[in-house]
Amino acid sequence: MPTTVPSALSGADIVWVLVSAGLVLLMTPALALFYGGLVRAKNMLNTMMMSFVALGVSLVTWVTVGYSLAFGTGSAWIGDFSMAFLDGVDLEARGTVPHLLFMAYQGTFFVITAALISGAVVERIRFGPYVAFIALWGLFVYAPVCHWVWGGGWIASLGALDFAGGAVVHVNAAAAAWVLARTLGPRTDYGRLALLPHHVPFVVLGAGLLWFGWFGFNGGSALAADRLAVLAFVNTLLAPSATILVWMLLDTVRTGRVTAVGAATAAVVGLVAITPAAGLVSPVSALAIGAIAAAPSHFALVWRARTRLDDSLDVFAAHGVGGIVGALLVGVFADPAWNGSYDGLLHGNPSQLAVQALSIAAVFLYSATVSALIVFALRRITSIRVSPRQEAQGLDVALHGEEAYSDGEGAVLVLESSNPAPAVRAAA
Amino acid sequence: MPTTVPSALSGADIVWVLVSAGLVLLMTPALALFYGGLVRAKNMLNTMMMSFVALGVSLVTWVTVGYSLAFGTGSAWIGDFSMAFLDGVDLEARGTVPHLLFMAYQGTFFVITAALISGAVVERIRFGPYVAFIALWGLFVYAPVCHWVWGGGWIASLGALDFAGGAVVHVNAAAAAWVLARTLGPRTDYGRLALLPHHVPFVVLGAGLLWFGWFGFNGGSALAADRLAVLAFVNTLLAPSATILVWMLLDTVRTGRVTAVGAATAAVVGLVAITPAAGLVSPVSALAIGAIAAAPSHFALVWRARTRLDDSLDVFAAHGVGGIVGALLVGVFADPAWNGSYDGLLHGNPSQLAVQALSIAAVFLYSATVSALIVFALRRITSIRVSPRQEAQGLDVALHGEEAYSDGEGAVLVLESSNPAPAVRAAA
Amino acid sequence: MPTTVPSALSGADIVWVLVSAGLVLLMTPALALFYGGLVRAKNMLNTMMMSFVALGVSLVTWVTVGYSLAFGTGSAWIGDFSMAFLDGVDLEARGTVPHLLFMAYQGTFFVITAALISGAVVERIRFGPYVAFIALWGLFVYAPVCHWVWGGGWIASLGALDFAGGAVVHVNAAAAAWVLARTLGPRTDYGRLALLPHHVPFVVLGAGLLWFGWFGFNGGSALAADRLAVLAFVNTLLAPSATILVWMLLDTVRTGRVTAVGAATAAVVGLVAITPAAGLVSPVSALAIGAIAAAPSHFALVWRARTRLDDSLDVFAAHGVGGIVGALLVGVFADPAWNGSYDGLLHGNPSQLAVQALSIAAVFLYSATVSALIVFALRRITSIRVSPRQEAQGLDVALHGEEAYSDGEGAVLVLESSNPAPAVRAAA
Amino acid sequence: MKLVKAIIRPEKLTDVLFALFEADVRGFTVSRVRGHGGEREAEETYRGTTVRRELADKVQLDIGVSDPFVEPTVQAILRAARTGDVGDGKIFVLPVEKVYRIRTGEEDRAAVTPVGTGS
Amino acid sequence: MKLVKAIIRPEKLTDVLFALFEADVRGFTVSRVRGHGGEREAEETYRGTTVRRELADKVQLDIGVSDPFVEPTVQAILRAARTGDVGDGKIFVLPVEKVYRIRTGEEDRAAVTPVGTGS
Amino acid sequence: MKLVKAIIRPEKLTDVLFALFEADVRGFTVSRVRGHGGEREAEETYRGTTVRRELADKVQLDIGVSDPFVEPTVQAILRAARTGDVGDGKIFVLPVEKVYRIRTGEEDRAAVTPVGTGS
Ligand SMILES: Nc1ncnc2c1ncn2[C@@H]1O[C@H](COP(=O)(O)OP(=O)(O)O)[C@@H](O)[C@H]1O
Ligand SMILES: Nc1ncnc2c1ncn2[C@@H]1O[C@H](COP(=O)(O)OP(=O)(O)O)[C@@H](O)[C@H]1O
Ligand SMILES: Nc1ncnc2c1ncn2[C@@H]1O[C@H](COP(=O)(O)OP(=O)(O)O)[C@@H](O)[C@H]1O
Repeated sequence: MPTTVPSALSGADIVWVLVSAGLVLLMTPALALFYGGLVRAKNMLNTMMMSFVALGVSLVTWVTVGYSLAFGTGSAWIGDFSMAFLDGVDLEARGTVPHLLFMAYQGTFFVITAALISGAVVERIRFGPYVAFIALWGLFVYAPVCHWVWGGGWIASLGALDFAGGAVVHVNAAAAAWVLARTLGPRTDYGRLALLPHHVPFVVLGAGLLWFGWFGFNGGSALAADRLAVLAFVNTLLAPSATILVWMLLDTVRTGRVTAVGAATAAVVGLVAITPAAGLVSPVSALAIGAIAAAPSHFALVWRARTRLDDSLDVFAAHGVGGIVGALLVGVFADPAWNGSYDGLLHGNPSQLAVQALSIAAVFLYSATVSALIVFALRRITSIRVSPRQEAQGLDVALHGEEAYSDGEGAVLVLESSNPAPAVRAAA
Repeated sequence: MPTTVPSALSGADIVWVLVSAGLVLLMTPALALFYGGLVRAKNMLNTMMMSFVALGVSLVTWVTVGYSLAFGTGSAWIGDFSMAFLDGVDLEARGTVPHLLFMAYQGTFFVITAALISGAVVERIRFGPYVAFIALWGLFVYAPVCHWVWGGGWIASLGALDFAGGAVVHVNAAAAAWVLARTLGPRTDYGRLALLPHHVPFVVLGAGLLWFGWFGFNGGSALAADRLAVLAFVNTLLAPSATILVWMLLDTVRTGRVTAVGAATAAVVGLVAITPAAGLVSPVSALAIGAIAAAPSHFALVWRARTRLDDSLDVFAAHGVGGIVGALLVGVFADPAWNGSYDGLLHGNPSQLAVQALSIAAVFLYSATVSALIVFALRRITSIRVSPRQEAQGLDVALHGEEAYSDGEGAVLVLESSNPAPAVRAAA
Repeated sequence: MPTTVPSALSGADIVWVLVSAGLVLLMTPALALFYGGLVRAKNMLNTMMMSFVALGVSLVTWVTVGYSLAFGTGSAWIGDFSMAFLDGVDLEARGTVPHLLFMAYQGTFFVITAALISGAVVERIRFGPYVAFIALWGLFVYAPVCHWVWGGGWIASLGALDFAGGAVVHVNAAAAAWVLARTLGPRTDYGRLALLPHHVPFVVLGAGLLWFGWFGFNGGSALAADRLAVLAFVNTLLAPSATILVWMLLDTVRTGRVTAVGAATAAVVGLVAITPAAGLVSPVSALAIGAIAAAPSHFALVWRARTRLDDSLDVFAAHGVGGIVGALLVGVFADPAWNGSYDGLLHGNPSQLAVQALSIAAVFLYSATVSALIVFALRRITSIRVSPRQEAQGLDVALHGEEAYSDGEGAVLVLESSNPAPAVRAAA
Repeated sequence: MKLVKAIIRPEKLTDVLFALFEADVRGFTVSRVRGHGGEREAEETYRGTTVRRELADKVQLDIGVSDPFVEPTVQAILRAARTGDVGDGKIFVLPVEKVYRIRTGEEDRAAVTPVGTGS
Repeated sequence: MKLVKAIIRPEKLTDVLFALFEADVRGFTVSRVRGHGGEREAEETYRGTTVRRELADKVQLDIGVSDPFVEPTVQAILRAARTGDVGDGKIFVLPVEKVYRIRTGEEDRAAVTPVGTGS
Repeated sequence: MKLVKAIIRPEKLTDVLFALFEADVRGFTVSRVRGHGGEREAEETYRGTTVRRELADKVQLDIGVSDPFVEPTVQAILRAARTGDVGDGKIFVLPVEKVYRIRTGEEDRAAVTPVGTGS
């Protein structure tokens, strides 16, 4: 994300950031669909709700103190409370768009990052503790990490490059996901029964909508309707396309067949990998990054499924590995001919790669450690896992009292009026 | 909606209104999904079609005479026919965007408003009479009311505030919905059997797409890519988030559980409530409006289900109550520090609240009365309700000759060629 | 598409083309949904993948040589390799937007055009040969045809009008579809059993998303945020609305009922028909074109179903007939009062109609011929059709080893570790 | 022991459930089926394709009952599932040789007596 | 009275329907089931998980017939449902003690005779 | 010949499949059903509507076996499907008069012997 900001509002820049904020918001329902399609039908709504709830909880957290902690001046480690409750966040220019819009755009990142974590713990976590976790995680992990990288903190000072959130969003969420999956333990039948995606068309549609939204995620991170935005946008178009191709090849070599879940996963991996690099590398390098990123995530995913680590929807393999690969490769491919200033290994600056590695490691370690602390704190208060009976019944009915797909058969109306209703007779 | 309009075209403003018009158009299929998920599978397509058909019928009505009746100079009560068939609606500036674009943008509002009504009468209304109703309602109710509020009519003169359609869209549609539900009577098994949503994931996805589209609905109502658009956009992001939080709380208190249908409904209620206020209040007030709006709609919805009023998808509770709450609260929270001119109760102008109440009452009464007249007229010509047998069979098969989800089993091809086909043998 | 291009970048134009490129990209997953809903459940994923794969294969083909062949200077017949691997495609202005953005925007057209073809051959084509076909077709058919019409080739020199791709996209794809369907032959049970859409809500949602995306397809083809974009956008709003109305009427006359599949199909036909005309005719003419286009496609579709030509999802009737009607009508309705320069029959230039007819015929013949050559070449190498057993089993399981909707019952985990697993016992 | 297999209209399921509860029948298994019989068939149209639905949605109940319960069960269903229009469905009574309750291994009469209820 | 229960391939359902109509059998109930038998099993892969499908999609017909109709019904199905490949399915003939038509309360033979048809 | 009809919990299906394979039972048909019995019922809320689910998801197996196989089959299911909580399900054993293998027309015992396996 660029740091030099001229001082007057620009209509075109406003439109682009407005559109981008809308697009990033759409990513959260899209993720709900993508994740939901991958679980069993009896856990569909719970899985969707774990994304959707972030639209309530995380947004409110963000405007109350999150934004201020992330972007307040503060120290090299964290912002401050100067903008709590949007104090001073008004319609005046921050760069070429109103400060309020900048805050909102960043807020949509906060929402989707929290939602990403849920993929690791579907089908077994209690809803309340999950909500508490993402709220606390937002404040104690996302806000400081965001400050480090984009809020003028120590990682920014080191010169680490993270265009739209390879470290802040993906590695950060993946570390939390990994810790949460470890702590919760695998699903009861994990590794014994086949736990299959119940609705692959939703997975494909979800991937399509995520891609569409990602144009706002990466393209909008230019915060202006300029060449940088175009570069970021086009790279976001090209990288996943290369990832899909290579992934299909790997699928074919491994099983002899191209799969739809694989292609949808590949699109997401390619999008993750290009995120830190979108506005910093040439389009041809974007293709290269997309192509290179396929293999590590592919094998991480296959390997993970043979372990006891039930990171159920492979948040770590997709977002962690993909994010790390992308964040490292930006240190290789960053090209001043395209981004105007930053150079990577191939352009004579090998030290950038070290800085990238350091920033990834720092984010990963910090996120994993604090996530673990939050989980342990929550565990002292309450149980964070559903009972085996609830798990067998499905979380939709057990936790939400709803079914995703109901034909209404055998459902008897419970009348709460004084009416001498059938429901009463039934109890007889 | 602002009334002062400079006279030259602006590229940025054009883009924003183009994008917004596209987003509002998307709301109609999104509503089809949201409503469709809430009915039983056997009525899915009929429910979707009641929204989708507005894209045909209402748009054509709008360009032929609707737009002219709403925005033609006319009187304080209604426009005129001067722009019928788009006469004089050209590419010259109306404000900073071409007149044609303004017409189209307003047309997308006309479509979605008509579609909203259908939620009250799903699973039992005949399709032809429904289409006739929304066509007539568009001309005799929407067009004049729109003229009153946005076309320079008497409510505008009173100084009532309705940024993006609290009265024009939501209260207006809800009044018609209420009348239609009353007149049609409840579904045969209403209050006796459980009539459950058949596809909650569609409800959640529909809500997500509606939210996305609503950025165009509220943000675009600034008709320019300016501070006002940013304010309206951000308020549209924040209000529903507060509504979701409060709604989840109410759900938990009432049933001990957070529901997905509830969260999706809450998002819509929050969006409805912020609609009249979007560009007029501060972001913190938007949060407040969102939070406050949750309770009335929540309880209206719970209470309604115990009555004999089968407003099946709670158009009144969501859009009527939500719209009224929002339209009143704009009279409380309107803040000249943010909108530049209009002040509400909290900013020293208690009379605004009275004006708001008056405008709501007028729109509600007018819409309810004329809707009733239209229904009675239609009833004289034809029956507007399907037969009990068709209702039992499901409207998809009965009215449209289609099934939403078919596995093709037991479906025998009817060949219309001279071919001595199995179909013929089957009849033997 | 306009050819006069001023030479500096414009922020507003950049935003509009960015947004449009995103919208067109979304059309491919939308098409996957639309097509997927129309096939049987056992072929859902294969059908979706035939669209989705174009996002991998076609995009990569485009950036490697496709773009250069289409838009390189070359001759009247084809471009050249001067921009292969995006050589020289940079962030400098091409018109008022960066060259790179123009390339990407055109790339999204390339993707969706390839995907369109798949509708003719669903439920029976092998996946590998299909992918090979669209890759080769892109290079040998789309690239030259695009060059002829938009790249300064011979059809452009003739003065043929094709605003956003009536000939380049729709007629072109339909010719290939027709050839492919003929060569492959009908599905085994075609004409004997009922092969019904398994998920009509996806068809309706798909149509809604396609419409939304089409605003970028037609509106973005102005390549600027100007009056032309507004005209193209509004015409894209109005034409399908008229088509839906007329189609519903035809449905009612023919079967006594309005159908959801019909309405969704009508929307697509209207969009196809307005594509070549979007920025060239008045809004009232757009309504006329939409209305006129309904009948030919409607009857083509009904008639086709009685023949042995198993163009399964009626690519020819919708895109071929719709595209031809639209491309001819632009020769009738083109109006210099709206588009600034081009006139059709009704504005005193009957020769335009002849030019239009010639361009359609040329594109159709060329595409059909070369498509046939490609198919024959592929057939010499391999079989392009699945076995009858695979067809009965469904292509999802047979070709991709996946099920679209799985409840996991009876699926036994195959463990690849050394674990003495149940899977082993099962084999005993 | 007998197995009473009833095929009824889906919209009558709730009524039949209550009738069974009133007849003190509290164990049964339900499935969605489709039936062909004397009902007038619906025609459907999908684009150019017209089809005739030979099957109508029905619900099937399988009820294992001890002999004295057969008659009350059948009567309860006959009463609750009837609309009088063609398509109301059928009841079949099949002989059963043995019944087990999986949870306890109990057999026959004991196996179909719901927990905590004297039937 | 007998209940003929046939398990067949889904893609053969239409053929079987016609065969039944030709054999003057006009009442039956159909359900989707899945079967395990001698068929070669498909493998599926979802990300890192590989599974073997032990069940193949089948369709089950339940046909209540009076005794003279048993043989023609069975023959009709045997003829129409056969492909010759493993997985064609099975037919079971079960004894039935009683049949009722819900609409009229008619019993046994009368209960399975379709409306307006002399079978 | 007998038809063993077992109603079990969905999450126990895989275990039951393996138990059947071990008992050398390799032909059966499975369907999704819903059952009412002694289980505590879940309440659900959709907006203002509260409902009680009277039916719980179950899976039904239909297994045609020759007489000597009845007991092992029943025992295999009893063992593999038990959790001990209310809701484990039931097994019914029904008499069968005739069995046909559609592919070959073979009857009875031969009809239920899987291809290439001596059972
Ligand atoms: N002989 C039969 N065997 C099995 N099921 C039957 C038979 N006859 C009818 N049914 C079932 O009963 C349903 C109603 O039968 P139908 O003949 O339409 O009406 P009615 O029983 O009122 O005369 C059918 O849809 C089918 O499911
Ligand atoms: N013993 C059995 N009991 C119940 N159903 C059976 C039995 N054996 C086979 N089936 C059903 O018949 C289907 C076909 O059986 P299979 O053994 O695969 O082929 P075939 O009958 O051609 O030898 C199975 O999928 C299953 O549904
Ligand atoms: N009499 C019966 N006839 C048919 N199915 C039954 C009968 N009783 C129970 N079932 C089936 O068995 C399932 C479990 O029965 P239930 O009484 O809940 O538990 P348990 O068998 O452990 O006492 C039910 O859900 C239902 O599907």
